[in-house]
Amino acid sequence: MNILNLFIIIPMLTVGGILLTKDLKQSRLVSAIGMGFQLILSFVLVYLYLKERHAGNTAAMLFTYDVLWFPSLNIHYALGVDGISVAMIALTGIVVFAGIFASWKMELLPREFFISLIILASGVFGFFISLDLFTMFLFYELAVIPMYLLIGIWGSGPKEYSAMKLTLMLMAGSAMLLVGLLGIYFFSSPDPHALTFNLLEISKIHIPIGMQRFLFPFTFIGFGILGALFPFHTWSPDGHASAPTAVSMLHAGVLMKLGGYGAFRVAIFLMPEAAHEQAWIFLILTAISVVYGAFSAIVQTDLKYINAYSSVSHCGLVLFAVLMMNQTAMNGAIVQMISHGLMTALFFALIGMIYGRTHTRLINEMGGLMKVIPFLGVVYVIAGLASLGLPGFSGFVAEMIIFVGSFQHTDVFHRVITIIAASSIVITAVYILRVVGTLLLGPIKNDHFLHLEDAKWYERISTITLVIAITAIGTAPYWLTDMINFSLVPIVQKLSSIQLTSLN
Amino acid sequence: MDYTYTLFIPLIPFFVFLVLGLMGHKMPPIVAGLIGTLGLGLSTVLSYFTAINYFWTSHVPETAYASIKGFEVPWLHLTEKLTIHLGVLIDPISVMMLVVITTVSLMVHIYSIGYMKGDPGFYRFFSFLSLFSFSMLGLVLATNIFQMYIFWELVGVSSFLLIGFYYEKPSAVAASKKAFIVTRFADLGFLIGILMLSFNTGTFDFQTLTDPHGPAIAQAGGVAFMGMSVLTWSLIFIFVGGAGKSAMFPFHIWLPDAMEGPTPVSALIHAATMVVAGVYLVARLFPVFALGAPDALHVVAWIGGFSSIFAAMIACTQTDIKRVLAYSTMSQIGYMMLALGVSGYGGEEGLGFMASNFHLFTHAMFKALLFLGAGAVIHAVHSNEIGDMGNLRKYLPITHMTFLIACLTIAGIPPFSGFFSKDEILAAAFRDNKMLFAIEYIVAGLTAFYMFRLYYGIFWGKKTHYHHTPHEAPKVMTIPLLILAFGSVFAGFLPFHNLVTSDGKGFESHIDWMIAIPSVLIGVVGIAIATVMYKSETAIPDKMAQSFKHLYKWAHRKFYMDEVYLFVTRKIIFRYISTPIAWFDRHIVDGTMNGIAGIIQYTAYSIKGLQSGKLQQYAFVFVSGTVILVLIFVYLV
Amino acid sequence: MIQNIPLSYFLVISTAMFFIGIYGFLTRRNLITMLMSVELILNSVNINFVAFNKYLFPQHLQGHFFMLIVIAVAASEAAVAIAIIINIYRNFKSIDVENVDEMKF
Amino acid sequence: MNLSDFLTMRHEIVLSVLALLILIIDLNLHNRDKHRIIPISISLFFVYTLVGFLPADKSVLFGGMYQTNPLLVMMKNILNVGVLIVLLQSVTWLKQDANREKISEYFILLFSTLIGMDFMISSGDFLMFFLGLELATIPLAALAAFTHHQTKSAEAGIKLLLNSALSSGILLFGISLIYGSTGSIYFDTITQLYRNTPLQVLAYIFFFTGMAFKLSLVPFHLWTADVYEGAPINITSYLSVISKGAAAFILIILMFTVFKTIAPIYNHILYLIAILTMTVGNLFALRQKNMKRFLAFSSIAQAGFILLGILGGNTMGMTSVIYFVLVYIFSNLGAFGVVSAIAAVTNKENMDDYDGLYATNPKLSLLMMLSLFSLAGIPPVAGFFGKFFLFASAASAGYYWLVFIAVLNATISLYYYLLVVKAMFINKSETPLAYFRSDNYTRIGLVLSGVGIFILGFWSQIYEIINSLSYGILP
Repeated sequence: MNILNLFIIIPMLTVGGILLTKDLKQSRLVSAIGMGFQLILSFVLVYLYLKERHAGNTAAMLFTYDVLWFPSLNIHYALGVDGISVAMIALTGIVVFAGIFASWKMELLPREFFISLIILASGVFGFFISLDLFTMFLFYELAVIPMYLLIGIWGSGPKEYSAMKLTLMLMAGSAMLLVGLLGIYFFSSPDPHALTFNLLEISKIHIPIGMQRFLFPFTFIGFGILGALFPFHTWSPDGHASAPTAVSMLHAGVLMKLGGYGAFRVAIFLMPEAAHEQAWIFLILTAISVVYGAFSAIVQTDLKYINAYSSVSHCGLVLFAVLMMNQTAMNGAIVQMISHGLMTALFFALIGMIYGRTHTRLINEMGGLMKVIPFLGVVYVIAGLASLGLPGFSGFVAEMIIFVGSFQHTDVFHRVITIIAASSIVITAVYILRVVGTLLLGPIKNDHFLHLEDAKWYERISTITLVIAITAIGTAPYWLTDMINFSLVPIVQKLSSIQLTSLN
Repeated sequence: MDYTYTLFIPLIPFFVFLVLGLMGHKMPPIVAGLIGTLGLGLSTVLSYFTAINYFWTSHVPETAYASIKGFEVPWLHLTEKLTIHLGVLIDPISVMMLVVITTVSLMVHIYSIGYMKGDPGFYRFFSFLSLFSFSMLGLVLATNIFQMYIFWELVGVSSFLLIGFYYEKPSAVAASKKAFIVTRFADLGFLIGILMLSFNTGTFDFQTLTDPHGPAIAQAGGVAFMGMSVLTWSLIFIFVGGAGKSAMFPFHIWLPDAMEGPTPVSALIHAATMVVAGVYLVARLFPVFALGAPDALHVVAWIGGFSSIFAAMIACTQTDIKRVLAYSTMSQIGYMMLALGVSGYGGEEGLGFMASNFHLFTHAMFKALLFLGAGAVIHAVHSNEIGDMGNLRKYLPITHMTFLIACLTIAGIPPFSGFFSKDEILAAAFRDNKMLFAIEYIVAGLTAFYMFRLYYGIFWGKKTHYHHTPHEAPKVMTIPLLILAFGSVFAGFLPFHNLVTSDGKGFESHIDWMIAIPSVLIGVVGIAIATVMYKSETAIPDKMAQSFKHLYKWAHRKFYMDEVYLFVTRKIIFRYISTPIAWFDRHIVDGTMNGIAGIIQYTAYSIKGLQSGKLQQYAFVFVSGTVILVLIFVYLV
Repeated sequence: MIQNIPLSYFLVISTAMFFIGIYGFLTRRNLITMLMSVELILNSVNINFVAFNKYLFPQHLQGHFFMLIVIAVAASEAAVAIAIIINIYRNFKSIDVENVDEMKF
Repeated sequence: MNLSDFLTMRHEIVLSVLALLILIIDLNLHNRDKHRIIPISISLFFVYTLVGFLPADKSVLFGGMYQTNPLLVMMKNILNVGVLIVLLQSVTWLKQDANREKISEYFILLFSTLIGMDFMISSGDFLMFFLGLELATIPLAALAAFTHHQTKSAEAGIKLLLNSALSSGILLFGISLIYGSTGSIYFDTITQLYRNTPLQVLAYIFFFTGMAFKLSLVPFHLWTADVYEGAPINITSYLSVISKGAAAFILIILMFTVFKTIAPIYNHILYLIAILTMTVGNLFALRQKNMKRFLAFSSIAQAGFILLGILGGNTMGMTSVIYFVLVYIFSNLGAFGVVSAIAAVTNKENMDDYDGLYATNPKLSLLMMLSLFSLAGIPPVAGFFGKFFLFASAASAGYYWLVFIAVLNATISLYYYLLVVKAMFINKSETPLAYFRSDNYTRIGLVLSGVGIFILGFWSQIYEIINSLSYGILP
């Protein structure tokens, strides 16, 4: 049995298990066990992957599994992973695991909640292990749709509006994406009877440049909407603000990464010439995302809005780096995806926990919480410092790789825009410190807060898992970047060979 | 000689930090304090061992001091050429810095056991101190510029944590935020500088960068932008980072506010070690500056010179004793920067370089002493304001003596160490740029004046009435004062010109009396004026303030720099950038999305009349549809 | 005799009937009259079929058969329609088409 | 003509026999035992459905008037399965007192229309086609007016009948012109003789509008909503699913065979009408509160998607259309099944009545949600696959912008489908519909559609079978 299939089967079994449960206690236990398995499995996968690589296996994708599904259309259920997807899977495993613990006290319709959450997770897992664009797209949509219920039922504030907006905007994104994918499919082979959705096979083909020019924006924006590309990001603040804790964690933590991953795996990898031609437009947009998101975050007063805008900024950096199209920057993009996934999940988890205690998310109404809930306070500071790119945490590693990589371009445009994007680190510091200063430090503003309880054991599990992951990447990034680098080589080779031929 | 063990100099504090951070809250405070102090004591011992070893024991006389990589591991592979390493670089300046940092840090640790006694955050304080020590040691030992940047940021955050140590005090929180953000802004410059430098030279490594025949300096030529080469620009950007950390104009505004932190912290971070990181950075890259981009070095010199006189003027008017010391620090660091800026490379030419480091060394001693002394005073009278003090020499004899020594040292009175180092700086400035020399000469006088204004204000004056009688600090606090006083007195006799030079080779240096005597004189004049004005309470200060009303007011308000910054941040960034962007996002971008939905809804409602329920209308539409199709076909065929 | 009448005459007639039928369907208010208009349309079709068959393709009888079937279908259609119209009359007390607009928008 | 020829016509013959049999049984039953017809008819129809799956060969009867081949048989089978589910779902409604005496009428009329559709699908000339079309339409009008004490029902009947009479008049006029210009009513002959002369183009338009009426394409759709709303709910689901599916089948067959020479011209029209249909259908569906009317407009929008497959013009196009209809039958019947189950018990069919349904009737709500997701084209349910293949076939012909517009429309449709989901799952209600158990027929019907929604997508075999039988315009 191929290990990758387990990533689909375990969530299914978990969902089945939850269906048999009766109440919150049982369903959360089943979910925790199921997702705990999934987490372990993710790390087993990392281990097996590294072992295989050490054994000298240099295939682009490992653990491939291929079943012909729709023979007439040559649609396969094709799985396979490389270093990049392995890393993303590990991220997903961690965030989902933490998310389950963050929703330990989900009183309202717990079974339905956990089922939706796990369906969402399985969509994400499926997306990352897919090699076939069709299955990839299927999983992509599968991941998006439970979102509506998760926000609509278990959310807060204007949840119905936010849920609808989020779902519709993401679906509009997948509309564009679908056009792009179909276009790629019909030009995936000169022989009309040998069309394929398989990523690796398409990557060997040269899609006609005229078609690329047409399809690239569709594909890129399609993925970009999920990756919060300016100006299509507005679903994100509302959606995140309304979503329940675990959903925000999963959504910002892993679902938004589908955008960056897809933009890079599909849009740029398969249509490199168009990517080279049009990169400047999207670079400008992403640079705007980066700076604009950060500036917007400065004046927000709702914790979730702050974090949502910060996600816009950070995810903008992912797309930004992807568009730089050199090995280092792309590596940085992936590290940034992982790093941001962990950080933002941690943030949302903490916000949920704080909100559960203070019943407000407005920073102006809070203050001095460090004194009463020191554990959460300290972890919040850690998350903040990670987010503003402090060495020792993953954010620094990611940002530095991105900036150094982006700066390796010889032309002025790329370098100037890199500097503009880099300036976001200052703005990030401003809003992070503003939050930390107002929320945690200073005198206690409200007497009700004097009797708050510090984190419970399940909350500690949730946060500590994430903190460990963040610091692990931050202090020892070498193994991660190496793993990613190895898999980037063929991709970058393709990109650079295109560059050379187009010059000739 | 194998220097791998130097790895432990930063690592020991790091482990102490982890231990205290994770388990400190379960320990009795004194245990936490002892663990911290002992850990740092170990580092200190190792540092001294290294210094003796490096400078004397294993050094072959008459040869240049080598730059040795004691240890290095790759940490992050970036591009084919660029890899970030973590390691330990042993060379004269880093060894000197080791000594400075561990000495001052150890003193501060010991002192804090007394000073922080009874504070609920005792263990936290020591863990932060350890974190800082780790970061700072990592910074000075960095083998490459990126490692330096990494620790640079860590230093920044530990400074942030320590300034905001009293986190329930809004002013402390604000100050820590300000310090972090201002230095962060400067760090952006540093980062851009690193990006440019590494892109053009293909290396982060200090040894390669500073090699006079290496790629960085060899490729220095060529004009890139505004008449300066890429190398110059990248160095200027890097210097921006240094200026931020070292509180050079215009990034200095965080330093006075940073005095909100506990006084030992001010002594350690904001006087002796972290704030000189900028100086250290320029010194570290000095060959590149001097040989590759003299223009950048001019910038360094002028910024340093301006900052020193600017800060000195403000220091004359401040009434908070820690703020006076803070401005004094800024002024002295200006000195060091200036010294670097006027220096050349190699041998006698490198006098400024040597002087700068010399002054860094002595300044660390006497400024830490001043701060710790001030801490003892504050500990005794529970106030920072000069107006609340007076006549304390009776109550605090040891503090008084050591403080006086420190004041004399900073005023440049022989034979105290400040005299020697300052004299070298003036000599270097005189050689290179008379204008800067003149400025520094005036600053020397101002320094003596404001230090003694402070001294008299605290220890003399008339006021004798206190709520409860001030008492001398406990031994654990006074012993560090005495040790540092010892250092302040005798550090001047160290043969720095043989130890820390721009190219590692020693050179002959002697006191140039033509410069030394006037500088001592102006110091004495400054002291004298202060004595007349402040020894006993007279009306002269007020009259002076009246007669130079505007100048006094401007200086007292720190030349309105805080207001300028407030204007920039509150008004421009918050009100004119962020708020409009947030508004734009909500109403224009999001409004467009909602607008599309709204238009669709509106259309849906406005076309509902089409479905009128009338059978014949349906038939009419049916027939018209057919006709239209026919027309289209007619057009097509 | 019949040879003296050209095909186009029949076609003109049938086309005219077709449009008269449509016009009647669109304008008459009475449901029965509308039904009659439909019969006009169907009859125009019948004329067409027969005329085409006779003039153009006399070797087969397809058009004629078609005409017969159409007549039969029209009859059954009318039967069902009148049944429903009676039903309408019962419910609405009127067979004016204007009144039959309970469901709209 | 021998026995085996009858076997090739088994769908039509068996069904006719069935209808007659029911009539006879009904005559022999006492009034209070009328309800026994229900199990008898349904089990007979079930057997018939199974019989339909027996392998069939290609053959031609009546000198070309009737033709059959595996593809056509499969289309009929698809319709049969749909009808079976409709029958199962209508049991609760039939058992109501008002309908007690008319049970056999219901089955007979329904079977007649199905016979008509089968003939229409199997037709080899326009005469048979016309006969089948009318046989499929006229009893439907009677069915729409089934509840004769309700004004709405009568109104639906007359609207359906008069509109269809008009449209078949126009269609017939078109056929007469085709006959006049080619001299034949046989598809095979016409295919060879079609030359795109202006008269033939005109004839084609007249013919197309008639079909567009059946398929309720904009602007020939206006009757749809009113009839759907007024007709009894199970008739509505029959109309929206079976009738429309049959129309789609025959349309694509004729487009790909008889009218294939005209394809380069009519593709422009189809392009336009596809956009119009999807958009207008969606815009009207957006603000509907009545579930039947809501589903009516949504099914108009769905018809627009079918045109995408026709536009594709190749094997994939036909496959995707047939596959989509199959999926659409299950999805729509899922939705209609829930609506009818609720309406039959509580007599409520407004969206507001569904508020808080999940709390009381979770299974119905889930099925409804899945059906709606399937209609919207959301994985993992079958609708996703159906839509995807349709889009793929349109894209294969290069209509990328059309695909884009179509997917955007699918997004808009998701909006209103989600409104229902929102009502059921999110909205709170003071007085939610009480919990009820549907009878076993309905439950089987619902389960069948639910299972279909899930299986059809993942079970690629179905798609492959359809694909192996389909053909495109190009030789």
